[in-house]
Amino acid sequence: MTAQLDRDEAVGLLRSMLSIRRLEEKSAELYSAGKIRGFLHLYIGEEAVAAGAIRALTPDDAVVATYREHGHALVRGMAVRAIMAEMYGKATGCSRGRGGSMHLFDAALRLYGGNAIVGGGLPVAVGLALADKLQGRPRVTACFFGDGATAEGVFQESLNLAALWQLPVLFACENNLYAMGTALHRAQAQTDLCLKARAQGVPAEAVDGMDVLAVARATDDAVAAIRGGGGPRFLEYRTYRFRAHSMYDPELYRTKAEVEQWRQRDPIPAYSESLKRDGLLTDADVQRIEAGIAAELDDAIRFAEESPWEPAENLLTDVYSPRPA
Amino acid sequence: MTAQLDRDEAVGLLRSMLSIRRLEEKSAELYSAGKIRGFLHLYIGEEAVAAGAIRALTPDDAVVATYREHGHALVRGMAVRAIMAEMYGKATGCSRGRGGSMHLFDAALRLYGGNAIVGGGLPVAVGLALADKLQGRPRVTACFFGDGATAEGVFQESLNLAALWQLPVLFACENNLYAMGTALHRAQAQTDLCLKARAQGVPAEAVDGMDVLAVARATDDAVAAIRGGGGPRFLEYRTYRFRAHSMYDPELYRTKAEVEQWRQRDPIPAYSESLKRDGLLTDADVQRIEAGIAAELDDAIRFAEESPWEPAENLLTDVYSPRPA
Amino acid sequence: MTAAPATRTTYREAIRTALREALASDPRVFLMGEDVGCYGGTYAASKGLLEEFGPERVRDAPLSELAFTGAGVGAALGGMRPIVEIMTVNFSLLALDQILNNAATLRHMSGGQVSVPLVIRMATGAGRQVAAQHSHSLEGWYAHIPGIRVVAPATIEDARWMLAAALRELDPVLIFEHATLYGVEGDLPPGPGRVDLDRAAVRRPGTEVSLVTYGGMLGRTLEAADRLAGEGVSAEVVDLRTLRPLDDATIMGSVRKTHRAVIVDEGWRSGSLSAEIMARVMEQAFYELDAPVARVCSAEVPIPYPRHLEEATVPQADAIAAAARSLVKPRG
Amino acid sequence: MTAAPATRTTYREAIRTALREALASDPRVFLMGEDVGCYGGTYAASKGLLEEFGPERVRDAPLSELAFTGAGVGAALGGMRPIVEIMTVNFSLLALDQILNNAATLRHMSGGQVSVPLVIRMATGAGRQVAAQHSHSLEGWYAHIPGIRVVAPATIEDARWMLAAALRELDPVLIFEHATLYGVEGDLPPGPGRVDLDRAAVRRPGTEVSLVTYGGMLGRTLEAADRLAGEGVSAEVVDLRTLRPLDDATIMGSVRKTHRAVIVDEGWRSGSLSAEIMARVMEQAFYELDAPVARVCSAEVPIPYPRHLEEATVPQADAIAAAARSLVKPRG
Ligand SMILES: Cc1ncc(C[n+]2csc(CCOP(=O)(O)OP(=O)(O)O)c2C)c(N)n1
Ligand SMILES: Cc1ncc(C[n+]2csc(CCOP(=O)(O)OP(=O)(O)O)c2C)c(N)n1
Ligand SMILES: [Mg+2]
Ligand SMILES: [Mg+2]
Repeated sequence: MTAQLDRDEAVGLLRSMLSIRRLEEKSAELYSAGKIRGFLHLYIGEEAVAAGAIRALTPDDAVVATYREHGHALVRGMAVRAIMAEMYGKATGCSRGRGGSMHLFDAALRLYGGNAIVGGGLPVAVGLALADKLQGRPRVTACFFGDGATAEGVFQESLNLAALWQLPVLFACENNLYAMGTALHRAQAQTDLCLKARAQGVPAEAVDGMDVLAVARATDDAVAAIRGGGGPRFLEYRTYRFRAHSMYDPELYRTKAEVEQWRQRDPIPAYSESLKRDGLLTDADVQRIEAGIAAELDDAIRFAEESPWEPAENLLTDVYSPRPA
Repeated sequence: MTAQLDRDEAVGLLRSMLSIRRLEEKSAELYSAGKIRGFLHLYIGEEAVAAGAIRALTPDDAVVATYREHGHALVRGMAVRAIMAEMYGKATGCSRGRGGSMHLFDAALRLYGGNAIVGGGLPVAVGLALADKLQGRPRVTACFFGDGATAEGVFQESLNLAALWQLPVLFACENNLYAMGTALHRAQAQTDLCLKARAQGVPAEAVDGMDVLAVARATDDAVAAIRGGGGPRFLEYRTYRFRAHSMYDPELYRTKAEVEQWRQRDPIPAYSESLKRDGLLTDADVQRIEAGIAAELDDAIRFAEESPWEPAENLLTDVYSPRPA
Repeated sequence: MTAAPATRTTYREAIRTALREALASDPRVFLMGEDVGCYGGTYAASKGLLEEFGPERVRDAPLSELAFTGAGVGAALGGMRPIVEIMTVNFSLLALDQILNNAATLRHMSGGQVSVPLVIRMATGAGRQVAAQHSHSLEGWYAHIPGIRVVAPATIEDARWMLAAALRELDPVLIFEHATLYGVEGDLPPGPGRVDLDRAAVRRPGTEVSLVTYGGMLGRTLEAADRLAGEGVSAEVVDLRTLRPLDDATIMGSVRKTHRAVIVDEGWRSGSLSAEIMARVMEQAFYELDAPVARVCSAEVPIPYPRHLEEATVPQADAIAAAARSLVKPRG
Repeated sequence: MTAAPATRTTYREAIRTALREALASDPRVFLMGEDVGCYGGTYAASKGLLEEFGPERVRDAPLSELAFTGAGVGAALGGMRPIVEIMTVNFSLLALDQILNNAATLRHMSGGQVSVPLVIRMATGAGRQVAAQHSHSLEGWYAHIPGIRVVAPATIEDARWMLAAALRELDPVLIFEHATLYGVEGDLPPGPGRVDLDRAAVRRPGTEVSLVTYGGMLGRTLEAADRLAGEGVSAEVVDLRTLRPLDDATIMGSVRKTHRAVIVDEGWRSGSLSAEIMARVMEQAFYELDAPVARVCSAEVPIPYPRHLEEATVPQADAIAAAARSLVKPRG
């Protein structure tokens, strides 16, 4: 498949994954330092999914994500400054600091959150797609959610609506095998998630979520089918989170050995090696990319540090819209 | 299959179906006369399901039903008097008149309603079965609901819980092809309901709900499997309601011809003829059964007419339980 | 404008006319809910609209209150003006997560980037003997949620015009239609009518006691005022119209005039909207009061089926008049 | 009883002890909810209980709030004494249909034939910077529902003993644990402690103004009372403990003594429980009041993430003291 990507695209995937990884590693540090607070959910280990999937979308398409969405925002094109300032809670953040880590919004990027109710984004994505269909716009809405969300009733309801009305939704399930501390097989009797999608009339496929090219290929195909008017698609990206669920989680529910095993399949080094093997990447390239990312991060942190807080007098602004004239 | 039933049982099925039919025909009249009020949902056309299915249960088992549950209450053993008085709203009704047609309860019969929230009974049935499992009682809980309920998220959630925890629940889906005015194929992209059950790990089978013997056979098998510790089962009874959804429904959503076609498959005359062919029933038997039912109904109506209302001073009784000592 | 004659119509027909007008005048508007199309609407409010506007714009939804309400949120984000119909307020609990955690919240939480111009209509209230899972009055709950507006058309005129006003808002508006009102007949003054969602209305002026109510209780509150008039007690009847935000100015204006008030609210007494109104009168007009504000609410009980018990549960004209009387002419 | 020494413990540990005791002493009791087992409980309240009691009785549930709450209703009908845990009050909206339409209703609607001895615990409230979908205080809504009881343990003692009292009830009891309290340390007097779910408690006696509060706001209300004492104002602090039914006698007893009251409620101001309390004071003690009852509540806004905005949203000791002061020493 690297054959189908030109060099810039192929290296771009690596850059995306690395940017997410470094952003999140830094975020964890900043959390320990008390700069980022509340809930912080890291995506480390799952980067291939956002990196490989979101590039299949055009700027007109829409993205709905969860509380574990720094990677999605970044790949979608959000500036690191806007993300970092949001995690700091500063007025220059993408959501003016009000949302924090879990609620990254950017209307211009058509990123509709950052939803922290498990499953809460699913029907919203269906509605966004319905709006597109009713207005005859050839857009796709990609909705990201976890394996845990597939147990919520709203998952089935949303897939049914999308299939019944043949709406352009990509249901992008990030199956990292756990919902907080509950392993998928302890949460669901039937663990083949594709069956659940098909039972609602949504064509479904599973893909190796640790392989960024497999992700890209499967997502390209699904998005093409959806954009072609074929109705919704479900993709199960099989992945794993290397870190705790959130910064509070003592990880009592899985063994170090299991985590270690999955770390062997870290999507970044594997892909990086394959690019080198294919002659598309040198060690110098990697250094340059890392340096660029580090500089961007430093800049973003400085920006966040120096940014102002939203004045408390503005607390009630935007509870309601200004009244139309 | 009549071979497996003795004559009494075989004729009993007919009697059950006829009792439901006559009770409901009379209820419709009483509704027009203003004696029964509120919502009244008739089961006419679907009698083979309740008649064939509930006999598979023992008195220790439990039944959870919907607002279309006169038939289930009757077959479960509720006295016509108690049903009729409840529909009148009299203090002698099974729920002291407070519930009316939609909320027939009888703790002694382990009939836990009469639930008028579509899908509302499903998790309750799961919990009843969980209680049995935890207490080591070899009981089965049968939960009746319609095709419409399978679109509600709680359906998937409930089936998953039952399958995950291997609970003794019979999910008894009365697929009469409509949820109010919405045909199944206009409500769901995937109309094979068994697929939805299997996607939650619940073994599923469809059965002709207009054939009381087929219903009885399939339910016997399912209940045996459940009671044997095999976890939940899903049965889709394919049936049809001959009358309007409720007494308000102008039936704009289906043709007279469609209804007429299904009436050709009325479960009662077909079964009655087959019993006669097998020499298990005579015209005189039928007359005797009808007379018995008519007498019981007359008596029940008289009882309901003469019964007192619950005094308004008791309005607040049983909002809370008496405080334990 | 020359005074055109009023039209004789029903509340149901007024809602249907409003829906038809909305669909006809704005291509972004569509109606979505259970049985709004083929069935003609549970209360026949949308009868004929499917034929007129087609299944894309009069969209029958499966039994999935949570998902289709959430789809309304998404469609609103996507530039449409969805009207979601939930059959009955008791079922709306299934959709409450989307209403509170998304519809009401997204604008503020996103720093003002997105808005959710969603209208949700639903039937509320008792009076049809449909018992404890179909009869409650929970609009007071919704009036607690920042980010949404809540209205309750009590008259044919409001049934006719509030929808258009709601569709002009950029934020979610919930419209509560009392289930007993659909069949009510009356005169509809020629339009376009009063269209704001901000002000309460004095439905009957009076001087000695304010009866503050809304929705399904307006009729019997006016009836109580009639009876009181017969006894020489002049009652003013205030119809809140908008339950969130409350129109404090009109409420307090009335209380400052009469110095006494009775709140009539079909919600269960404890924690009903009546409590909020009493709290505000306490805060804003305490020193104007000649007597404590009283309230007539529903008994705190799942509403039973038989007529006599249903009537014993919800406020009746007698009880309203009695409460008013006891403030104006205290015993002893 | 000889006076045993108090134990130093935390709110979290007190809840865990109560859970352990309940599981150990009654085979009908089991705990069910998301991550109560393997994970150890979102707030670590149930840590270790899975190991102690096994997966049948400490039952991890999938993300299915509606179904597992409904299963709690069914298990209660089937003779068990389930304790359902819902992680956070915002998620409880997904389960509200089962709570209102079934748990609260079945007993009355069935003519008293069945009862639902179900305990539901959930975390509520702001203060941990977890933003607009995890921080609200909706216990006031639940206090509106006939057929259930609602309690809010504000102290370590109540955290320790209210669960057992709730399990003795035959009707559903909702227990709201404020998310900021779990880590609070304090002394637990030797048990068995006060176990009723009926009475409010005077946490600090005073004579000039009553501060009425509950749950997560008790701490800062006591702090406000301290400050007021420093200024020579004697404030009485009433902890409601039970939000439904409300203990009118204790509330009115305090108001009749002080003639002034401030209600402190973390709920959004309009339609919060504070309004109901003000309404009741109006109804029952109007002529005792020297000033209108005041309230300090949360701003009506989805709770924002940054600490300064979160603090600006919810009641603070300063604002409580100021409200009390303005009643006791009116300006001008
Ligand atoms: C409705 C709801 N219930 C519970 C939670 C608490 N919670 C937050 S994340 C989470 C696990 C979700 O797992 P999954 O969907 O697999 O996504 P992941 O975190 O693994 O990416 C839970 C239980 C919530 N936010 N919303
Ligand atoms: C949650 C909920 N939504 C809507 C309704 C209104 N309603 C009552 S019955 C019904 C149709 C249900 O259809 P189905 O489950 O197929 O059962 P049937 O009536 O055909 O027996 C609807 C929409 C309800 N009672 N509860
Ligand atoms: Mg997961
Ligand atoms: Mg049906």
